[in-house]
Amino acid sequence: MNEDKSNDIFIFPKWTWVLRPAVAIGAAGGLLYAAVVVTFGFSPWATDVGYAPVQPVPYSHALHVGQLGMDCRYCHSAVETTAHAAVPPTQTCMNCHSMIRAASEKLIPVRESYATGMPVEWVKVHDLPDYVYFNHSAHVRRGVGCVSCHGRIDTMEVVTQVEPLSMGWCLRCHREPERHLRPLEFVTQLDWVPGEDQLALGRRLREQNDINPPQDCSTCHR
Amino acid sequence: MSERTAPAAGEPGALYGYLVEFDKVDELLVGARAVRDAGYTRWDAHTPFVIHGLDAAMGVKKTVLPYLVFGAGLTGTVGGIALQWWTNAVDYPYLISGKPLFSLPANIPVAFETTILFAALTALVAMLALNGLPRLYHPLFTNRAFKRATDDRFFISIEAADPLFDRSATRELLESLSGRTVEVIEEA
Amino acid sequence: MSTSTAADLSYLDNTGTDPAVRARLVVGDNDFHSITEKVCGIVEQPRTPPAWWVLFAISSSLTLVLFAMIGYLVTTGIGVWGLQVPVSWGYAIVNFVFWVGIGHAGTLISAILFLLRQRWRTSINRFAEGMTIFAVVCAGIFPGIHIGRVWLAYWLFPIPNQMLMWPNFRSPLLWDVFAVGTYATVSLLFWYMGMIPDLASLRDRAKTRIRYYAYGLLSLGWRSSNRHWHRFEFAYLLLASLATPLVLSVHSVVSFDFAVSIMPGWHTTIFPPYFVAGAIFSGFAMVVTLIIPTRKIFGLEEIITARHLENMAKIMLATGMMVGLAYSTEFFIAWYSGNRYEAFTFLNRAFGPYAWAYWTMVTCNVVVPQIFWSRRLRNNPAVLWVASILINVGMWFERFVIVVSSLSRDYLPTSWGYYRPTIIDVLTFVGSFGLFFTLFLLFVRFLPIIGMAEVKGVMPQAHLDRPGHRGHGDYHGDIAASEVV
Amino acid sequence: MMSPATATELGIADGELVELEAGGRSVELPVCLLPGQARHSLAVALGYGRTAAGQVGNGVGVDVYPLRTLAAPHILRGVSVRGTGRSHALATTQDHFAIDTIGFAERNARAGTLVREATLDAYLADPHVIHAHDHHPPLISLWKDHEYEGEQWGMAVDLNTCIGCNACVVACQAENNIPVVGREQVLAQREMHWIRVDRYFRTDPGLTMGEVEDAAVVFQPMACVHCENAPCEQVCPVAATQHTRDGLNAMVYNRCVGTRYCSNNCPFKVRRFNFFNYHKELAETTMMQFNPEVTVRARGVMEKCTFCVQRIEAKRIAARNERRPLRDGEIVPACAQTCPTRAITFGDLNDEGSAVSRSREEPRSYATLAELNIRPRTHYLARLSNPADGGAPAHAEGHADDGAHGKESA
Repeated sequence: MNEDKSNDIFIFPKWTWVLRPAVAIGAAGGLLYAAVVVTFGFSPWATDVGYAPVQPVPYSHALHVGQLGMDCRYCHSAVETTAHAAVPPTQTCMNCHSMIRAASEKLIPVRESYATGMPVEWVKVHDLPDYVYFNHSAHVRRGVGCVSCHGRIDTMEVVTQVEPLSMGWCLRCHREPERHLRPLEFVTQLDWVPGEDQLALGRRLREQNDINPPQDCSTCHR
Repeated sequence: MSERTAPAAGEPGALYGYLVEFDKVDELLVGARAVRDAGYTRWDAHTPFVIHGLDAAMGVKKTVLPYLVFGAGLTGTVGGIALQWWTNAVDYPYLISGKPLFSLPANIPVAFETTILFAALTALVAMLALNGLPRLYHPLFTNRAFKRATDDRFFISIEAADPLFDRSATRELLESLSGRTVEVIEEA
Repeated sequence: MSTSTAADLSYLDNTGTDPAVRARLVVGDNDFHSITEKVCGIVEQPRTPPAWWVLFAISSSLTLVLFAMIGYLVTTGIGVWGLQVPVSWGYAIVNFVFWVGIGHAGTLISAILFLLRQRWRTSINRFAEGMTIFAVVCAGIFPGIHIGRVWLAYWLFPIPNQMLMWPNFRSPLLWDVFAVGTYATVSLLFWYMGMIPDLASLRDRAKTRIRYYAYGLLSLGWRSSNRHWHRFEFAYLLLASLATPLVLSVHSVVSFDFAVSIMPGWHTTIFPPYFVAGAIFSGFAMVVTLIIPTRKIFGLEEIITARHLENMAKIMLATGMMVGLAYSTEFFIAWYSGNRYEAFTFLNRAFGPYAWAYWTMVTCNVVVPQIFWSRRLRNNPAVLWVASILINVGMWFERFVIVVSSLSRDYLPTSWGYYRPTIIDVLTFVGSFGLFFTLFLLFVRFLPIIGMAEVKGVMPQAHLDRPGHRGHGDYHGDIAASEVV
Repeated sequence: MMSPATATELGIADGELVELEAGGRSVELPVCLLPGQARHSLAVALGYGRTAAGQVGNGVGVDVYPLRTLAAPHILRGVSVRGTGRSHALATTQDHFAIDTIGFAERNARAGTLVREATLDAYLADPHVIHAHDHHPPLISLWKDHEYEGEQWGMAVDLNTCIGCNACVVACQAENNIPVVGREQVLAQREMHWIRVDRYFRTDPGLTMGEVEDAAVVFQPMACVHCENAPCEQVCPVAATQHTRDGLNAMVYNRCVGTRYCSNNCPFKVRRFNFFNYHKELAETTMMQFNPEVTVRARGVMEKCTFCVQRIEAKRIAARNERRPLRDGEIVPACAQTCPTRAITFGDLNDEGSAVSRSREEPRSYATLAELNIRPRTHYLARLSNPADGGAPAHAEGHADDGAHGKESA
């Protein structure tokens, strides 16, 4: 009834044996792909590490902090008392630059701002999502150095984000603050290195100052 | 065996083996017993559906599949529990409704599902792997009569690679069992 | 093939009341080849029937409606639905539970009836499994789209991430993710695996190269080897043994979504068995709804026999009674518990603003199946078909009553509410039927809807002709019946 | 506003447009049925239906000045009321449902246990009178109770002083950037409040809705009560709502995927969902009004009372910076800050001397739905009344009649 009258008979070519290894390789490749995607989620490409926007004024932290030795708090004056470290007003710049390099072309936007009263539009480098509430004073006053989050600002011509600033990154420190604690007097000293084992120092400081960073959601998300 | 000349096994035109057709289930079973008793090892029966008693008639050994599936299921259970314990009680503990971080009752459903999932995937994949499938090309597919193996006919095939295979003796055996002419299967 | 005339259909009747006589599972003058011809013939029709095109046009248009509604929902917000506080779950969850319930019949027929050696399953299991897959596809859409931020649905899976966060394994919704995901996967495996030998049949009958390659690829080079059959059968048995607890677990886990909560009307221990019984009930109803027209259109009455329909009617009667028992148990417990919130919830179900839904449910699910006590009525395909549709309606309303009426009036009377679906809700639901029927029509057109290899295995010709041989295994019991023919 | 009994008499339905006619002038108004309105009297509000009030006020309501005369500036007699058969949807945040007989009866029966009251005489005779009808099985847990150390926030609401003015609702709205969703969304039962004033009517038992004439109103401010065994937390698949170590039931908007399961499982229904992006069409200047300390919620996420966690954190960090403990009363949530009668007290429950702890010691203190063993952190202080006739509180009676269903247990 179903005799095939034609002489042709369909068969798969012999090379189709590759299907089996191909399936196996495909399955392995799929797993690898998943692993790669997950790894990518942790990588600097997925976070903003390396972000270094061009600022309206070519302000050099390397010069001001690294060479001239200015303290962070001279400009970021609110860092010890409020949530925000504060970007300095133009007046702060003019404290010096009304005298020093008062005619520099690089400082035109600063002088314009000073004249018009409109602030310089600095670009925020270390920008957290709006649903994250970070308090500078809570960290600085417990002995977490600026360098822990911002890196060696004193060596940067252009400020660059060096840490992922991701939730996991925050959590690691909240779980093990001893890795980053330092004596309060060295908080703004970016090149400070502990004279002893950081962990030992950190544990001692943690004990002394009763530092137990909360890991509740509401610590950062409100 | 000695008369086998080029092409070598696997090459086009090489002899794969013999195929013989049966009309009825009981003829096939009788045939299968005879081939088994003759001591052949590299041979097979082809039927459109599972035939009860054919495994015994052919002397097919019991598959290891259940052990693989059991192992996979156990892996699923342990993996499922471990995943829940690690994620919710160790790696990131959080307080939920005043409940303990790890308690078996809440973790049973997921552990159960991972058990079934692992076991079921293994059942299919291992079945195919043990059967050497997928294998889209096979010398038997070059035979027109063999197409009815998925419809209403029953076949026995003996491979030329079988140590006992003999062009004339094997042919005689098969023809005596089925009363039909043996089909010669060659590689395409 | 059949010698009987159209007027004389009595040969098709294999229903009977004598339990000592086993029913013939394939009637008429069929042999192995005629089974292959009939089943493959549906797929091999050179021209697609116009009726198929009409149905396909309708169902695929509805599918487009579904996708359009989902698109609108995702771009606009959950507010396009009628949800509110207190009724935060509405059509989406009702439809989810409804479709998952329907998706139970396939695996139940395949797995449980296989383990119970109910050989009549062979004619309908492929069909029911296909239906299961499509129902689960429809079901899977709803929990996915019902969340407020669909694009973050991957947070429900335990994927390592830079937040270091893991999902909460204490939540019944997460159990649901695993249960439905596993069920969908295993059902698909089960369906596909059972289909491999039949796909090989289609391959071997292929008249064109494309068909050969397509079915050849799908059948993975199956060559009917008995050594392969041996492992195949074992794998099938294992899958059946795994799928049996799975099928019972899925709706149990779905019921946990409700039972684990503290809402009156949800928080009850009878939910798992009650949901499973309801799922089987609705699943069989949907199989009957689909199979009666299908067997008629494709002339499969000799394979999907009157006896099969009768058996399904009996199962619906039994599970319908279980569901009815659950309804009354709920009322009894609500009264007996002395819990005022629980008591009010049930009073409110029966006599409150949603009483219309409640009594629709009771009528369709408890009253309608009672007609199956009558042998004449349950053996009348038209009556059975209409009853099965009513049961589908009733089972949808059951989920509606559970989800909506419980939520609308819970603890604080100031937060009571009345849920009304929007047109988007309704069109999404209708669209899901479009998707279901689109997949179903594609299945009917391109894949073997009856497990030929299994049907052949239960035919009398599949067994030794030796006189006096009585089988003891799975494929033997019919010999006595074959002698009756 | 019209009492239900009067409406039944006149054959007028809730929300029906009626024509009021007096002295040859008429206005058309929708009817709002409200128990407690005196028999055969109507109340209308002046000041609506304005034409030059800007975007917010134009065309809202109906101008009823045509009925007002110098002769009868406040009370108008002999008004004829005629139903038009047409109706108007009134957007209210209470009673979003068809008020059927069984619902009405149940609502009245429950009010007594939810909002507790006693007369002064009864209270003086037995200070624990408001607990007289607590009957539920012992509240035991399957698990060991969690130990809460350090500050544990809690709230107490004194129903005696609460006047139901809704100032807390508005304060909360302003503090927490809660969207104003508008009439359509309120009609769809999607009003956005983290705290609301629940209103119940105290009527004579046995009346159906259509017979109610005289009723007293009782109310209860209701916000998230921060259950220790919070039913919302366990059902969230992504752990977007969890307990903090200071006992808050934290809601993390940015983790929320919006399953809404928490809202379903909340017995108080205090969780609110962003069904749409309610902030999408706001002007930039309007957005500047938002409190920067509180996340503006996206579409598809759940939100609820946080006990003003931003205020808690601000004060706590400040205190820690100064290396001193927090003082009782230092942290004041917006609702408590605004309450004109100081009905809301907030503080540390672990501090025995705190105002909130002391108020919990009062015999009037009770927790709504405590029988669910959810351990609410907000407690209410029952309302005491001193009726002129010295009569028994309607509520004790209202509750007594269903007291038969349960047995007392410890």
